[in-house]
Amino acid sequence: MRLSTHNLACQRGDRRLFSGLQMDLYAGQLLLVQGGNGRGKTSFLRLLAGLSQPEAGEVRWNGESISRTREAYYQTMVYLAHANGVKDDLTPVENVQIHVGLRGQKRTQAEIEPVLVRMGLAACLDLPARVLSFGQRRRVALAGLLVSGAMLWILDEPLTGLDVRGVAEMETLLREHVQAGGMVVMTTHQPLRLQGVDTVPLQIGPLMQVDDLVSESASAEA
Amino acid sequence: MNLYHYAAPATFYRMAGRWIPWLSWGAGLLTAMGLYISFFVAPTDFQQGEAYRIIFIHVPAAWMSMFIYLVMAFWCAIGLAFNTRLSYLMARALAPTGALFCFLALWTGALWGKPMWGAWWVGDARLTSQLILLFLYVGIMALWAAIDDPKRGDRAGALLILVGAVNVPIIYFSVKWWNTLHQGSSINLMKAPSMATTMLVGMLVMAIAAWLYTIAVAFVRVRGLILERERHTDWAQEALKEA
Amino acid sequence: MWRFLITVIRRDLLLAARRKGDWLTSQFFFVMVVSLFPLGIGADPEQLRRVAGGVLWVAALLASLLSLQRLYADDHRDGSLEQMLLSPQPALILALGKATAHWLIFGLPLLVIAPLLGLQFALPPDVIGTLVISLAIGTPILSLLGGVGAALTLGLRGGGTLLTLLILPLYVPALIFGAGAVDGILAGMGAEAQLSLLGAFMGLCLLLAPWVTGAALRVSVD
Amino acid sequence: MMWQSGAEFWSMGGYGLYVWGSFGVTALGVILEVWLLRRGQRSLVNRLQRMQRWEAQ
Repeated sequence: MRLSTHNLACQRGDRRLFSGLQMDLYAGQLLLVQGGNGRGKTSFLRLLAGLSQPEAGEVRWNGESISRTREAYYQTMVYLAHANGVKDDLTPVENVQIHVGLRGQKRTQAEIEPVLVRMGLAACLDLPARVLSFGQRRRVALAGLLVSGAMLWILDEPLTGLDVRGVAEMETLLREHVQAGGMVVMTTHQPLRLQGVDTVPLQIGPLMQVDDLVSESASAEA
Repeated sequence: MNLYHYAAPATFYRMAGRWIPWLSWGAGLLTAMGLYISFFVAPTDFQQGEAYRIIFIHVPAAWMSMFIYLVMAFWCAIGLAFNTRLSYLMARALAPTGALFCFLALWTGALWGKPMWGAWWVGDARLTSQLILLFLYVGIMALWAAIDDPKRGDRAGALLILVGAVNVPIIYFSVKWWNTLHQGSSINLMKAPSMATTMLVGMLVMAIAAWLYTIAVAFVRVRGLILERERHTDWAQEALKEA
Repeated sequence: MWRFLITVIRRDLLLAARRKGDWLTSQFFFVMVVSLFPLGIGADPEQLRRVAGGVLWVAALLASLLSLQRLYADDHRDGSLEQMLLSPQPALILALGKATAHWLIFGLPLLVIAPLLGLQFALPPDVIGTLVISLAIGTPILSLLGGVGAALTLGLRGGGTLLTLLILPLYVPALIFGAGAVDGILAGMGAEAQLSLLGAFMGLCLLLAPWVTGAALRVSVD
Repeated sequence: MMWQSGAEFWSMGGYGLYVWGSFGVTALGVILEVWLLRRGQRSLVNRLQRMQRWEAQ
């Protein structure tokens, strides 16, 4: 299992955010994407998710461009961004059910409820998501991610809206997932305790030159 | 000859710049010739009198409005298929001129209809389709205007143009059908005067003039668009200093 | 693929059931526009009968545009559109599912309302029958072509007005064949020709529109 | 020569309004487009040059 980028370049409007970006990520690793506001972290994650098309270069899954291995890639990947994709009018259970249904999977209520309970949503399983707070909705989205059993998580600022306990739970989730052989690509502005997790940092800056240190450490760990 | 060579924005920018004066002079010359034929060579029509001379604008304008749409559709298909950015710019550069010719075809059609049929507007299939074509042109330009991101604008416009291109023949057919249903006898602008050779020559000359004009104008627009999109490249910076 | 398609349709129907006000608006709009016409042109049954087909069809076009504005807009806003595009299935299946759901919510009720409104226009039973058949064949065209417009204008300023501007000209064949069928039967000429042309146009839309809508959605979220 | 006088030419056998209305508006449309294009092009180049200078600072 390998997620890599080959000479990736990204342009938003007039600005070239980065170019020539090389990156490799293997099973059991977490890629921590760093960089200031407006440097293209979100754009990079959207490229990885295949939501936008790169200006040049390509994203590869197991060595093949994701546009060619679309179906296999999307079966292993989940993407979670600022907008949770949680429908206000549906209950958490229905939301999760639809989320996995769109991935072509079927899960019963009995399979979904324990995960929601684990995410601390036991009290609002049958309430419309409208009454939930932002952080609780984020937990619903995270539950969908867990239920789908995807192997590659692409998370854009997953900690926003979560309280201290939520952050701690998130850290546990990430650790469990990576140590079980999963892959994570994420951005965050908050400090994160990830002891024992094979973390690969990636710096994204304006007119990004490939950060030699990063790619070296990435290949060394590989 | 390398086709990719001409597809490079910098090469095309310079090439278009060299061609524009020639195209403009050609268009002017042919227009003068066409006007001479329309007013001094073509004889008076025994049925329609002098009013038929409108044909020398009306028909080329109608031709152009449809041809330009097809050319735009062609460039958009190329753009979507091969992801060549220059082809989207061609479509963008052609649209306003296409809309202008579409409007002129409608205007002259109305001015011709009044003396011939006694009404400014009859539900003629050709004119009605022309009107809908004008709506399509306006819609496409409105879509471009509403989208700020150039890349999204290019591709969204291309999709709309292609949908329109598939739809235009169906629209024409359906309007014609509707026309025969409601009008009884179909009135046809083109059939009215018997086509004399001089008339055909006049119309052709005017049509070629219109083509040269369209290409010249489109080249000017494409150059502007290229400069705007490529303004961070070295050659564009140089070109801006010269301009 | 089927699970994905059915999930998309069921999801939209569920959302519509939770928010009845949203889609009832366009049905009421349809009823109102049609009912206003006799007030505008007088109660002469002969005259009303002559314009009935055109009036009902134009009202259906306008009502569809009203409901299409939100076809993708809500999902775009809360991020669920991205989630649906990240499914292993191609975007054209998504577009097909959304158009089907839209037709079930918008077009199907129209078929029930139209005969009642036909009575208002003093239409004989056989003409009402043709009207309903023409709407049954024609309203899927509105959902399919309208989806293209909704996808292209996603998230734009003045998207609703723009949608109208883009899509109304493309509706022309549906209007002509649909209203023509009603006129044909009124004039005693039969409606088979118009209905089969309408059906052919519907088939073409079914073939091409989901594909274009899918491409437009990808462009719009890029 | 089929026109006997200038007046006859301008009257176009009674259809002067329609014929000159067509040709006139066409000429107007073309002139307007060219004028708008030239103006637009000039302001575009000016704008880009201003941005170039601003970015060079």
